[in-house]
Amino acid sequence: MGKLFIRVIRRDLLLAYRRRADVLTTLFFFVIVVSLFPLGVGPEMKTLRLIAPGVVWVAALLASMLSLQRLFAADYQDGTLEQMLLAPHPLGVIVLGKIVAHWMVSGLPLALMAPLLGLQFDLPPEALGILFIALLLGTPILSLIGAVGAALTLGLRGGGVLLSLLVLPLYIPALIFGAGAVEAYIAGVSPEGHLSLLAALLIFSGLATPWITALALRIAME
Amino acid sequence: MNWGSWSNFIDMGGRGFYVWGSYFITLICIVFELGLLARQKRALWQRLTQLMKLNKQG
Amino acid sequence: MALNIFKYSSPASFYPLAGKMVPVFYGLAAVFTIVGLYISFFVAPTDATQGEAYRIIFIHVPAAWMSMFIYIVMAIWAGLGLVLNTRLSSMMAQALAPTGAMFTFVALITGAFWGKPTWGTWWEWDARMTSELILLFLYIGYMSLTAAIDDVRRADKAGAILAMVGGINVPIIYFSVKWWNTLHQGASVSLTSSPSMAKTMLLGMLIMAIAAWMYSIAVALSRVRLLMLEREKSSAWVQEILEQKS
Amino acid sequence: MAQEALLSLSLAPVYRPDSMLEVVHLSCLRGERTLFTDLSFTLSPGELLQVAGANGSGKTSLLRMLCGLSAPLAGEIRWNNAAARGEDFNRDLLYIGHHSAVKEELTPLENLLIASTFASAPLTESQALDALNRIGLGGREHLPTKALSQGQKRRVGLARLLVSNAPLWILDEPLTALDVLAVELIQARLAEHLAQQGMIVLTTHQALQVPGITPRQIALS
Repeated sequence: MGKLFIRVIRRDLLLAYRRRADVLTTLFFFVIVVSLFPLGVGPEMKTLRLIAPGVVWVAALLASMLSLQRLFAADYQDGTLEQMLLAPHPLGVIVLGKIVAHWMVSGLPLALMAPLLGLQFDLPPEALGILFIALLLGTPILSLIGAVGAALTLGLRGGGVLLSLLVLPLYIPALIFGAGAVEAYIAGVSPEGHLSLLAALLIFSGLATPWITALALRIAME
Repeated sequence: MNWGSWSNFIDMGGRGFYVWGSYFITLICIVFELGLLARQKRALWQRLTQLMKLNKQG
Repeated sequence: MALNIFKYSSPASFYPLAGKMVPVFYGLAAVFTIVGLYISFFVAPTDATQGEAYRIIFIHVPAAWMSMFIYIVMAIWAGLGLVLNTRLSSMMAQALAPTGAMFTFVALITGAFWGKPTWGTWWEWDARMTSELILLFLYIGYMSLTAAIDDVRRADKAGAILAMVGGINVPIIYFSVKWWNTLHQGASVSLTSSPSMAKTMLLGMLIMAIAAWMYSIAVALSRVRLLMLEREKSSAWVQEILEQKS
Repeated sequence: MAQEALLSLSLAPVYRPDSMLEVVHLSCLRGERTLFTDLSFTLSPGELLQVAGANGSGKTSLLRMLCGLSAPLAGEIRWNNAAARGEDFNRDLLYIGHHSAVKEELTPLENLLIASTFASAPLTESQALDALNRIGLGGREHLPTKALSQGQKRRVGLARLLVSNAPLWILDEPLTALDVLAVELIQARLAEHLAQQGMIVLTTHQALQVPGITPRQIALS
């Protein structure tokens, strides 16, 4: 079981490496969206510091929308998904492997990039660290919940727009706790509460969503 | 509750716009939903009877 | 009794039964609305703190209740359809969604109309209003998803998953928004927390809520009849009904 | 391509002598059309069933249903006297569909190795190289699959036939886009599988000539 899990991750990472342009596109999208905000809001550093966590988080949500569409699409088109459904293993494990690999090439780069972008907003160093930790805990939640939406909208026309419509409302708790952690720190409150809630959310969605996604995939393939 | 006069009733203690506005929009929403439902019903019946006639001919 | 349930869970026998029930529920809805409006405007006294603007609660609160009840009922029907594979329950879920969305919209609009004279703003980011807004998104998502899938069996099942995932999320969203809100400023006045709430006010609200229930049942039943006709258009019982009509 | 070479390295199916695929009163609905109703048949070890019928008659739907990918409207499918679903059934099944689950970005070797990890029996690299060699992809094992021709891509997917030890094969149009030599090779492999008491359900538009076997046919209208 564990072996299969590792093999799925390695396979998807290999595929992502062969298609690395896609990964970079998502990352650049994230960078551009974050960089646009100061131009729209104005260069007042006090305001920028205030909005920075929210801006970074909303940009991360939008970037995850871009990459989620690809989570199952290729496997669906070339018939690999059928083989996964017919594999003599629990589908949830395969799905979780795919989600983890997806996070490593979409969420993790955003988390690594975020402290750098935070400098544009004049965040203090500790706040940058908290932003990084919050994203590290929060972006897997985006991949996990997003996977359900990606499976539900698999192969539908206009699936990308529909996916955002379904998934973005479900991201709200992650957004609140994630951005809130940094805001709390800046406001002089301990961000521990936010981060623990984010971790709880991660555990909860990590346990539930792979199985829901597996069910949704079976329904989509009928 | 005794309002005294019609104009008092309409005025709602100075909040007439808000009170009547929300009741009016609710009414619009309900009328809209019922209208949509009636239209769907008409369209469906039309389609189904047409389909039946086609089936009988062919 | 068990036999009856079994019998009426097939569209062919449910269709005429629903047809008889629809006018009854419309009639009940009209009666309760008239009584409710009478109490709201001519029996309930002026609120000591909020003046006359509070009379908006007679639609706002029932609409907000309905928006949540209908979502729960919809998720339960959809879930039953997924687990038991019964056609009718999935159709009930889809018939309820537009009405639920309508009440959610009404709750938001009337909330804004109440907020302006009371808070001074049309919109407040308090937990209730925000959750209500997200509930509207969930309804729209559910309707868009079921509409986008051509295969009805897949549409039913995919919709059921979404409805249930959304249902789990609503309380999480509510509490996270509430928590977020208290950290920022904390909403001052709530629509129903007024200590001076008279018994007649509560009575008016309850009667209006019953009226909303009756209306929802009537509309959902007539919508589910359309869905049945549409989906079973080639079956013998629909053909029979069509013959009779023409 | 000698058939002896093919036989020498193939794996024997792990089968039970009383294995049986039973299809009982199966009905299928696609959209609003009824594709077939009340379809029944059984398949025993060593038998090949060819599903015939025009385009749109439900051949692919039937095969997907047999695999458990989609649920029948009515009726049931049984494998070894249990419902044909779940991990135990999947272990006994090899399905090659319309799309042969080949990734263009990966090399033929990577494709075959990954496909074998999804199935129950992971291959060693030398086993996989050998299978690719036998199916005529020798020398191309390390090229990206997108550089190959249509027929060669198809062979990458079909290489799984050479290394599978599943007793039940369900194959959707396995012979399309293949040249004469490859068709012969696949047919020889099918014959070998049947000789080892395997079972095959397939669809094909081409004339099927499996040495020593007269395929049973069912026709969907």
